[in-house]
Amino acid sequence: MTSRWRAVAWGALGVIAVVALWELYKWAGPADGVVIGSERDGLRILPRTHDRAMPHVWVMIARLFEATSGASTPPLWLTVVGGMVTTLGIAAVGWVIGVVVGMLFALLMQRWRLAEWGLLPWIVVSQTVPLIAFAPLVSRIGSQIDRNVIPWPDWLSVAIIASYLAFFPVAVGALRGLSSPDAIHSDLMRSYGASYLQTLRQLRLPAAVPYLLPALRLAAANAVVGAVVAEVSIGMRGGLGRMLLQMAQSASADPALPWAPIFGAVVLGLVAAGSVALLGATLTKYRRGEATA
Amino acid sequence: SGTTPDTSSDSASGDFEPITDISLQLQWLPQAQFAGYYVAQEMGYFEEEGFDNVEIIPSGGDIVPQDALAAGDVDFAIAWVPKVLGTIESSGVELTDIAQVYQLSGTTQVSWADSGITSVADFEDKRIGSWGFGNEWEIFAAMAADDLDASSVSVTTQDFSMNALLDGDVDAAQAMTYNELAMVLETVNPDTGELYTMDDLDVISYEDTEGAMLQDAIWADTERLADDPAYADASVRFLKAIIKGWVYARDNPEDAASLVWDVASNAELAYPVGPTHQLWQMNEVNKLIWDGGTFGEIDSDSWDKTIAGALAAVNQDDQHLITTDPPESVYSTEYLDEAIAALQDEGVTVDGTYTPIDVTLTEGGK
Amino acid sequence: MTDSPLPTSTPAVQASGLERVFGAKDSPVHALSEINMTVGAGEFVSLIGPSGCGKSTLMRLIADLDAPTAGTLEVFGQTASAARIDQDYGIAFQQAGLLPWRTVLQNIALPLELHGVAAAERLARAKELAEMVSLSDFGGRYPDELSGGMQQRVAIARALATKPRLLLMDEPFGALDEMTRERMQTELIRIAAETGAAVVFVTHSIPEAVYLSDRVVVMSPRPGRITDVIDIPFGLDRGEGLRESPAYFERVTAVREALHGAPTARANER
Amino acid sequence: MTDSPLPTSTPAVQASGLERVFGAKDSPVHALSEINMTVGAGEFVSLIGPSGCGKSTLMRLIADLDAPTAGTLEVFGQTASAARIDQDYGIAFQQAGLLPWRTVLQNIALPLELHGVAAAERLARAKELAEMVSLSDFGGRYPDELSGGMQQRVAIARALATKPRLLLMDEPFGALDEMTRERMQTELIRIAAETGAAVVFVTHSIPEAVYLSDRVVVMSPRPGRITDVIDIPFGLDRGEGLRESPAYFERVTAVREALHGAPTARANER
Amino acid sequence: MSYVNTTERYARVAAPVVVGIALLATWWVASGIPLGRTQLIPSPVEVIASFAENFGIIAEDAFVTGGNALVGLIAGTVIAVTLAGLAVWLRPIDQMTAPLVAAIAVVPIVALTPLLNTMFGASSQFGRQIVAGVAAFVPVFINVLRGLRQARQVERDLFTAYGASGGQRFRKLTLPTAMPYLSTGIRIASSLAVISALVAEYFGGPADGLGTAIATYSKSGNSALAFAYVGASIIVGLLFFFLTVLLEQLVVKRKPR
Ligand SMILES: Nc1ncnc2c1ncn2[C@@H]1O[C@H](COP(=O)(O)OP(=O)(O)OP(=O)(O)O)[C@@H](O)[C@H]1O
Ligand SMILES: Nc1ncnc2c1ncn2[C@@H]1O[C@H](COP(=O)(O)OP(=O)(O)OP(=O)(O)O)[C@@H](O)[C@H]1O
Ligand SMILES: Cc1ncc(C[n+]2csc(CCO)c2C)c(N)n1
Ligand SMILES: [Mg+2]
Ligand SMILES: [Mg+2]
Repeated sequence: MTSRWRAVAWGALGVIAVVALWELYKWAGPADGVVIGSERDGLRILPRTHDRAMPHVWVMIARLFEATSGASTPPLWLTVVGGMVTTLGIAAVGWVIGVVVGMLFALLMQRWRLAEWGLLPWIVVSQTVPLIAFAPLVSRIGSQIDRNVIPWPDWLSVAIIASYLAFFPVAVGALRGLSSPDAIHSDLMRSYGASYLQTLRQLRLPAAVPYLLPALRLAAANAVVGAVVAEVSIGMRGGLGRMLLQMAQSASADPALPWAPIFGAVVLGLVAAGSVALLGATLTKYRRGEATA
Repeated sequence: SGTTPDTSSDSASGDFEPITDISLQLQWLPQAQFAGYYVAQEMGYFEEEGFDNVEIIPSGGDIVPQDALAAGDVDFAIAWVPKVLGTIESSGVELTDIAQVYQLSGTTQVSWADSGITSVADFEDKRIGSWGFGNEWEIFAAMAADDLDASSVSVTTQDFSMNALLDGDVDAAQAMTYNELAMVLETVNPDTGELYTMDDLDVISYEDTEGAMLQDAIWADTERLADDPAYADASVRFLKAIIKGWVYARDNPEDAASLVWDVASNAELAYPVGPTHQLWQMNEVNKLIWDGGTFGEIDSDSWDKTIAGALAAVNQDDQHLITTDPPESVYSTEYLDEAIAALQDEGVTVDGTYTPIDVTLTEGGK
Repeated sequence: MTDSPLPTSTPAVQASGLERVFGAKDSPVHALSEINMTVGAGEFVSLIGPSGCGKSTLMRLIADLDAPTAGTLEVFGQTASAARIDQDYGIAFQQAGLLPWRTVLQNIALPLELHGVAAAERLARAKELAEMVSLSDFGGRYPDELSGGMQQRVAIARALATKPRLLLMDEPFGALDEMTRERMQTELIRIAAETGAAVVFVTHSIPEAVYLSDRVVVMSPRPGRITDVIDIPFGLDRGEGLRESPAYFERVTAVREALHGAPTARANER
Repeated sequence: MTDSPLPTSTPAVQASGLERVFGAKDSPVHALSEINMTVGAGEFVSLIGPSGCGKSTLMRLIADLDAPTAGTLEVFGQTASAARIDQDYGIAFQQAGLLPWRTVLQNIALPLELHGVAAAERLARAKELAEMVSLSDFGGRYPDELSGGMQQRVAIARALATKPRLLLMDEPFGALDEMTRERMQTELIRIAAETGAAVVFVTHSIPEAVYLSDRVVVMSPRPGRITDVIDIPFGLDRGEGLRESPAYFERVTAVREALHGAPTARANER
Repeated sequence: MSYVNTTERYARVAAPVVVGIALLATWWVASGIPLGRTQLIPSPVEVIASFAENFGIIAEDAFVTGGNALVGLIAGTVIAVTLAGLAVWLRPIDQMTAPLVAAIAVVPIVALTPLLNTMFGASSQFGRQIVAGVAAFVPVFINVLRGLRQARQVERDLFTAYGASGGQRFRKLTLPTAMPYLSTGIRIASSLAVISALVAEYFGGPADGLGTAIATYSKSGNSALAFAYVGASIIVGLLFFFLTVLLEQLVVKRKPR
């Protein structure tokens, strides 16, 4: 218990150290940064320190409590939280889709090696396709469906794109997890004449839990990143991604503003990954193997 | 199941159900650049023309208006002419410019007063900022006219702030008179503690170069115009409504700017640039629209210049914007003429000039 | 688990001309060849032989975890596959192979659960078995809370859950230290006697084979064959004292010699 | 490795009143208590006792991998720490603990490398040792290409690399099957005799302890104490035949009884 | 000894090829689907033609993006290894970096590009290289940190028994043990670095590189060219992936245990 508090204290110190480093460098460093070579074409190895490049930390924090766009608009933090809630919701849907799809792929690949050989390389390739390239495709298909088949809200497109990043770690992690039981366990199940589903339910799924949890956590972080980037690239309103883009517009005159959604994104990612970690806490029974294995 | 328009459309033979719900795709965020459309919506001009629902869809550069229109996602789109020309040539769709809202180009290239960049010829070997995404063609067209090719400058993609200019990362930044130019003027000069002024800057306006191209126009689906009398009818009514909106914005710039700002800041999570900035923008935009001619009319000189520029421009990847003339269908005055005629019958004046007002910018445009 | 009243004279295992060849046609591995063997009902038979001689392979054939390439195999007069589906045998391996997320009782009850036995009945039977392997107090514990010997006892209880008439054990005590191992051997003899099950027991340990079995089957590798069968005439009289008796040492020596293939002493040979 | 010419009469290990208590003051675990023990130079001593009796702890104290909480310990007349730095001992554990990215020869040469022995000399010595453990043909192989028994032989060669006068071995054959184990035992006896090193050997196996040792130290747990020391009078005469001789069985029985704490036969006890 | 028979070896190659053909067929069919007045996606033929026609400039842009990714990958790896080394050496550093790494791991790093461009200059590639570096840092750091802790008790005891110095222990035990983890980390980082460098181009900086081109041409209706660039970015990503796999096989002989 005390060691946990100590870890928290050191962790807090780490955050404080970064803040201190920021302010210290801002104070000591040259306004135009440190450039190797000519001022014009050289390589700037240390950043500029003026207020537009590196606002004071307290300015960034104070900005959170000022009106978002002046006048009677809500305080910035509230706006950011609004965006976070929207994006978190979408990311959660994307996560669920990604987990389901990833699990289906993993089950397929675990059951038939031919499926593994055929699919796995393409699953790896899929992650080298730049998200932004096909994000507009998804939204265009979405609006087509919306017009001709069933209502298809913008956020669903974003969720689908987010799931594209989320499914990957699940597919790979679950495949490893489902194949993780020792031959002896599979032999046992066979000796009991257990069916595929029984083996899955009693052996493979529980055994996959220690592999699945980190994969699900990674999937959560990926879903958030995917949702944010997808919002940017398909122009969905209301979420953090769009907010990042729009607030960057004001960076010249209001440099603290664009940092707010960045902080929001960090917190959002931590919340998402943390929720999955919490989920893991309910499955401790299935993680007993980890210690002994 | 719509209400009958209270101005009967004479173009229609009446054998169609009038369209009551339409959507308009903008090419940027809600701001005074699009004041006419928001005024039309807020002042009830769309309803007067028989529309129950008009959805105005902003973009952030993320939605490409002409693509949305071609895909059938929206009924009308605002887009710059050269961008649409490019799309028409490379994808083969047909879109029609039914009203050339902006008569003049608002694009400028802004540099610091001491840097000696006062004409396009001075671009050589300089770092030139541009947003890319199709906004760069005026630059390359202007350069082509000065016999500079894209490899003679280094092009930097600007983000949505003017930091690249402020920090000297580019020698000349692309800026719209109505938006990014103001962003600079809303920033405090650390040397003086005051806002930057026009004296600090050299501004090259593309309108003064061979590169000038036509900008915000209203685009409609060509085939649909031809095949669907209801759509053609709606186009005319739509033009009538937005002309009324722009006329209002011309005559009441302050009201229009604050109306846009209200819409933008009430629209869910829109974080608009500030009210003073909107007023500046309204003022500048009016200058581009009302240059003395009739609203929305396509000036053939400007059009030809646009086409010539588009044919001449070559980008940093050696790609041309277009290589042949666009099809005939690329613009039509039919619907605008009809709308204007109808409006004139109603006593609306759709030509004239704008008397600029004085706008004093504040820090951050607040 | 089967209710069909077979005559007790039906042998538990009856193998004839059994053969198992692994791998491709061009480079076959003859794991087993010409195996003829009968294990009577209630009989305790050990398989002993050097590593790779096919002990596990033979065990897996009997359990229908693998199929022979030639020969016939009957388990209680049925095919091996039918016997497996009928749960005629229970099986245990060198590693206990307990599911770490199940408690001791849940692990013991696993085969019953898979065969749809009602929860209450399952629990009762699991408790009874835990009692039998002296683990009544540990029913709610998880495998990682048990020592290796205790885990192995759970595995044996699990193998007995369906009241099989045949126990297949592949080096079940291989991972245990010698002292625990001796205790487990004693316990196994008791359990086998109590349940009346036939046992096929794979081991590397000569003393273990001698101590436990009615018959020791000695195998040699490449291809795996049965080279000798040695009867152990101790019957049910196998207390701790047996381990220190001359008769026991004599049988140990006999098996050792059968295994090493030469009856000569090898003192001072290097 | 030390050049100081000590009289051969200096015992390899001399422990008196050795104690090791683990854990906090409020819940101490007495792993070892009152250990008095002497291992003469060149002597082969086995430690045997049930799991948790402190065999490994004692071994770790001698190796200076852990420090006693009371008592004194001398290794060749020096402190354990000085002996470790001097490389007076070689050590081997139950897991071979070979570095998977090093070949057999590189693994054997590791301790030499760490002590700055020149590459050529290292290689020569490693080859010689590989020869000694009959692995000359495998010098360039990686550990995962070897069987368990071969790996263990590499570990023993490595323990011998610095020509230590004391070998510490903690269940080095625990993970091997019985037949490989017997072969390794024979080999160890030969090597110990060849190098003249004293050996402290931890095992669970009674036959192993008897077969190998000059003396068997029997321990009991909680707190770990020495309960008995049994002399094994076979000297250097330990061929394979020994395993089948009555004298051998007699010693096995003696150790068994010392271990089980009671000299009575336990036939038919449950 | 492997029991791989020839049928299996063929199946291993054939299966992905068959799936690839199926994907190509799907693409072909999808390119025939109209989307309003346009097609949903350009057909494979158009894309390949466009790729061939513009190969020169595509390769140039691929070098820019690939170069940024490479710089980022190397820098991120070096920093990650150094920091992980410090973290295993000094526990407080481990605990201090934990929340920071957790934050970096979840933040959509590409969104930082505009801020980085302001800090380091919009006309240099540095912002993109930092983005690629940070993206690469995370998996390398996490894996190496784990790897540096994988030396087993026996091995550590052995080194103590040999009286090995701290430096010897690190060089001959801790580091080699961590190598397979390092290469796993780099393998994951490689494609991440490419994709991050590429996406960062969307957010400003010099107007070259694959990402800028994808954006430009997909927004000007020239989707065949845009997809040709997408193809190029997949190739660069795979190239990085396979290069790291190759590196792994050269440097690391053993698998993680
Ligand atoms: N699936 C398989 N494919 C190919 N060869 C196999 C397979 N399983 C076993 N073998 C080979 O068959 C022979 C017998 O193996 P088996 O496991 O039955 O030996 P064992 O007597 O149980 O050995 P151990 O005492 O080491 O457990 C060995 O040569 C082994 O390599
Ligand atoms: N680091 C430690 N901290 C606390 N207790 C320990 C530690 N190491 C050993 N012990 C305890 O000391 C006792 C002796 O352990 P040790 O490992 O020496 O036994 P052993 O005789 O080697 O057992 P085994 O035969 O299982 O190897 C055990 O009760 C063990 O739990
Ligand atoms: C991605 C992207 N970046 C910049 C623009 C530029 N732009 C087009 S219209 C307009 C008006 C001023 O706000 C501006 C800046 C764009 N369209 N898309
Ligand atoms: Mg076996
Ligand atoms: Mg021990």
